[in-house]
Amino acid sequence: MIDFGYTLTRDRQLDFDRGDFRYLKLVKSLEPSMDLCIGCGSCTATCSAGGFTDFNIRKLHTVIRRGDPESIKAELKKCMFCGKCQLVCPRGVNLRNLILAMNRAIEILG
Amino acid sequence: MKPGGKRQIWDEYQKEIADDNYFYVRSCVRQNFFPGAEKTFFRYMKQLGRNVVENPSHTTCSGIGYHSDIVPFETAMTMVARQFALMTEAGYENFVTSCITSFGLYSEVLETWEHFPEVEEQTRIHLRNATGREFLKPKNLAHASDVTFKLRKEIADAGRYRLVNQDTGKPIRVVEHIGCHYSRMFPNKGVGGAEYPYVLVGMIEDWGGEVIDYPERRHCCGFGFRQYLVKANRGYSISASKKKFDSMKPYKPELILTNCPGCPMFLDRWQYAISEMEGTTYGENGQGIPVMTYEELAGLILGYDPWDLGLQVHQVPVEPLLDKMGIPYDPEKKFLDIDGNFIGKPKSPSFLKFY
Amino acid sequence: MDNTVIVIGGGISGLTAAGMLAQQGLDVTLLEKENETGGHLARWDRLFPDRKKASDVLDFAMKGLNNAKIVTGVTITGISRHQNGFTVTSPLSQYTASALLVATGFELFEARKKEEYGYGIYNNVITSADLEEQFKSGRKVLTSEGKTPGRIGFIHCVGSRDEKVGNLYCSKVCCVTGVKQAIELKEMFPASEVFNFYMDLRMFDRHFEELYYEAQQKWGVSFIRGRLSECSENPDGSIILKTEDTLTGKPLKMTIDLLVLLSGFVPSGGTRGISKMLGLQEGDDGFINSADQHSQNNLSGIEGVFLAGALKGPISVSEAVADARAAAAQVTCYISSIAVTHD
Amino acid sequence: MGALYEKLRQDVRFVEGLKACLNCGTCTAICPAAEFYNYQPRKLVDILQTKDDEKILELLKSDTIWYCGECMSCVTRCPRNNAPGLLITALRSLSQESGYFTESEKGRQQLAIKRTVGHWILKYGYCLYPSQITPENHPEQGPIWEWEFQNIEKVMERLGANYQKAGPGVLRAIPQEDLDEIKKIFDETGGTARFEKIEEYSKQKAEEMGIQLDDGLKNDYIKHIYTAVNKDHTTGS
Repeated sequence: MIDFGYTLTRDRQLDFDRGDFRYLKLVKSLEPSMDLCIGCGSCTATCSAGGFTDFNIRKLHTVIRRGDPESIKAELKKCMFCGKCQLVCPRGVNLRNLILAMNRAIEILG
Repeated sequence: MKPGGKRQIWDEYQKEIADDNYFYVRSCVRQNFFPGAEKTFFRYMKQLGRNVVENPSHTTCSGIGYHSDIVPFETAMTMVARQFALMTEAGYENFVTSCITSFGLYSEVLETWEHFPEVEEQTRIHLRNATGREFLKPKNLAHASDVTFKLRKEIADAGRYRLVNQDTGKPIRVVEHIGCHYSRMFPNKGVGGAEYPYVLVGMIEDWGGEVIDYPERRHCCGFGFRQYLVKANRGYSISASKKKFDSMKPYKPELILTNCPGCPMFLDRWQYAISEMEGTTYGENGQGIPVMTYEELAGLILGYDPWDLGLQVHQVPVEPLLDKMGIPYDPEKKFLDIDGNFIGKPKSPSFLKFY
Repeated sequence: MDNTVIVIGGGISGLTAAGMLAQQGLDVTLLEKENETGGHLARWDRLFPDRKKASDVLDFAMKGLNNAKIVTGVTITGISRHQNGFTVTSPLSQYTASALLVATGFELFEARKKEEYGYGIYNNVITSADLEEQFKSGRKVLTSEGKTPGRIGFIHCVGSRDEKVGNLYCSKVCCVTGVKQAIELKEMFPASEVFNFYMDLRMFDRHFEELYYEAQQKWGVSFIRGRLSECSENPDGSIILKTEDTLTGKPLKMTIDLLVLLSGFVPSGGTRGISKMLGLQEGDDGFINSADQHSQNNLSGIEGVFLAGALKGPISVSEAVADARAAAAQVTCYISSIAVTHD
Repeated sequence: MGALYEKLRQDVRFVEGLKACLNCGTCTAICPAAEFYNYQPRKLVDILQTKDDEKILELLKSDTIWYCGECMSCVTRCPRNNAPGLLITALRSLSQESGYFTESEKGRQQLAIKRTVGHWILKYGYCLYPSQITPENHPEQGPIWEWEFQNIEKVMERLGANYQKAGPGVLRAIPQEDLDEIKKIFDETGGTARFEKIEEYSKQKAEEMGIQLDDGLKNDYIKHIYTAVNKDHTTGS
């Protein structure tokens, strides 16, 4: 094989057809209210961890829904479990439990 | 797929293309990599009784410099204005470009002047100060593929070969690739618009082939100007082409036809690079998919010798396609110079079969 | 001048207004260009948000017609104004009245104009109206290959909020239509995955937001915030979508078995034609401007000419009914005012 | 609204390219750069419409504005007639005029392009020139180009080119008086000034980075900017 000085890269596109939805299934069974998200971003806006880092709680549960759980694994650790997100969610999503469920899914599925 | 739906769209993008007396400007990329293509354009235009002139004083439009952002817009506009001045001085008004980047730039400049007349005025002053030249805007601006599209039936009538497999009688399966700057910015300036351009489809259909649509048809070949010009960025370029190859492979295309300078070069060379990087090939029997410019294909249809067209400087060999179409060629003459002396043979790649 | 009124257009607005006017004792003639009245509603299956049958709403309007005269198959070729009011001419006849109520409505945006969505090219791309017709027929909704669709996508804002097709405005009812139809398909195919691709969801009326909530909670309909950029066709006839999932900021590609385009509103040919004949005020969006959108929304600005329904812009059925009644009230006031003047 | 935004507004391409973005994502959806780099044209347009100078300054110094390939696919699709690809051209111009381009890895590459394509335009009258496309810098051109490169005169002659000769034809030698006209155009229209700025700021940067740079192509700085990928440009969001 020849080294040309650059490489072919897996593209960044979310390929829904090749998504990994095992995490979504498990997380949903643990916290069904995740379906109610309307993507408003209230959770991210009030997030204590988000105030200091680029932690974005709204994005995290969205990528799980898109079958792209890989990117959240490191991110999840940033959550401080203050629970403010849950107070502000206009749809009553149990965000605190949702994060626990995502952690649990990573524990089980790796 | 309902072809009638596309036809309805094509009907809505009728572009006016001049019939004769063209002032021709060349393409930097094509002169380097497909010198035979431009030569062939002149050859069949002459055969079809059309007048095409070239002024040796014309230069690059600076489009690649402009789109890699080292050349300011004002400079590019004045370079364009100078080419128009050469056309005006030659007494012509139908301007034809060989290059798609140029075609896009000419279109963008004319459109800008339309929206901002003061910018046109400034360009005229710039050109006057720098060169003393004056110019009229072309009456008709076309890309050389537009002109070939217009003459496609005449080419078919004069043709000796067709895009048909001689053994099976079936049409050759062709995917077309349109240069991004052909109609993306100004859909009305392209034959068939931006979504389903008809310019190459019309040639393929009238020359006997079957057009294959595939999901990534519209995707850029990945040139991206600075994305290829600088080695560190070439992963962008090759990854984009790979996306196209992966998408077209299930449709088993036998030819990729292009109308842009960079695209045929990249679609040809990246097949080589991908094969050398990961062993993947995209054509039949572990070979590559031949890539051609519309001039080269027109030349084949008209019965010109493949080695006069310059098909020997393709990295993906075209011989399997020539065999299918029943076009004779002499393998012994592939690497001869103009006096018939053997130049030497290029090295064979590790995966792509070379003849 | 007498108590005659001509209603132009026999959709839900025209029918409702004609019934109201007749009930108030006016002499009403309704002219409809098609051979049947009922307009778009006659081709629709069920209405948001409560999934009431469209035919029930239409039947109600038909029952309320009282003695209004309905003339169908009338192509209007001219309208003239004179001291007794207006004369409306068709190739076969002439109709005269003291007042005109224009209720010529809308058409659905021609989806094939969004070339990159492939309507009319890819077999499995249909419009919300096509889907509704299938619902109405009672047949199972299948792909063009006769298969049960496993994954279905709804595309919002087709022909709306889009300068590329010349329509800057929002068609307003497509949002909730997409949610309603998504639920109906989930009911039909519980195992299917249904996605709505949207930019904003405008749940503007009562029980709309609740329907959205129900779609998510009860039916598991997914919502992805991103406008469709292009689609293409796979060898098996399925459709590949390209959009951005704007909430994660990444391009997204998805294969869909059936794609439903939520086509927006455009002024109907009838609206454009009558508008020219009468010299109505057209807005920059092509819809008809009333004398004042807030307080005189049924007045055209031309004495004796009134407006009702979707010719003034996208509205729901319930709004059309309310607007038609308001217009009828305005016409009644006008007729009695000219009667007083003449006495 | 600040001074940088005002400067951008002076560029007609910026005026053409920025109407009002509704963040629908049709641009990012089909952007070849968005599929490869951590780049979203939608986000870029949204930042620009804030008119916030601080954010614009950050963009001018960033890698972000150098990811686009100017294919203009976004222009075809935008429902609000914005042109993210044109906004990129305006941002890149300003970044070079103001020297911010040397603050990013991708921006610094401009010197390599200026000293190749820019140089060739003025020297040969072509954006590319066969004798300059070395197999060493362009290994992907394959054995076929290596063969052509080594036998360029014979191959060009065989294919009917008029390589380096007077008169019309493929790769003809462009007369000196025409090259002089190009140079005058560059002088008159700011092309030369742009080149000088790219040189000047790059030299400052090379010194700051402690990497050797001379006037040619064979020096450590050019080699560095031509090949270096010291940062992850593809992951993240």
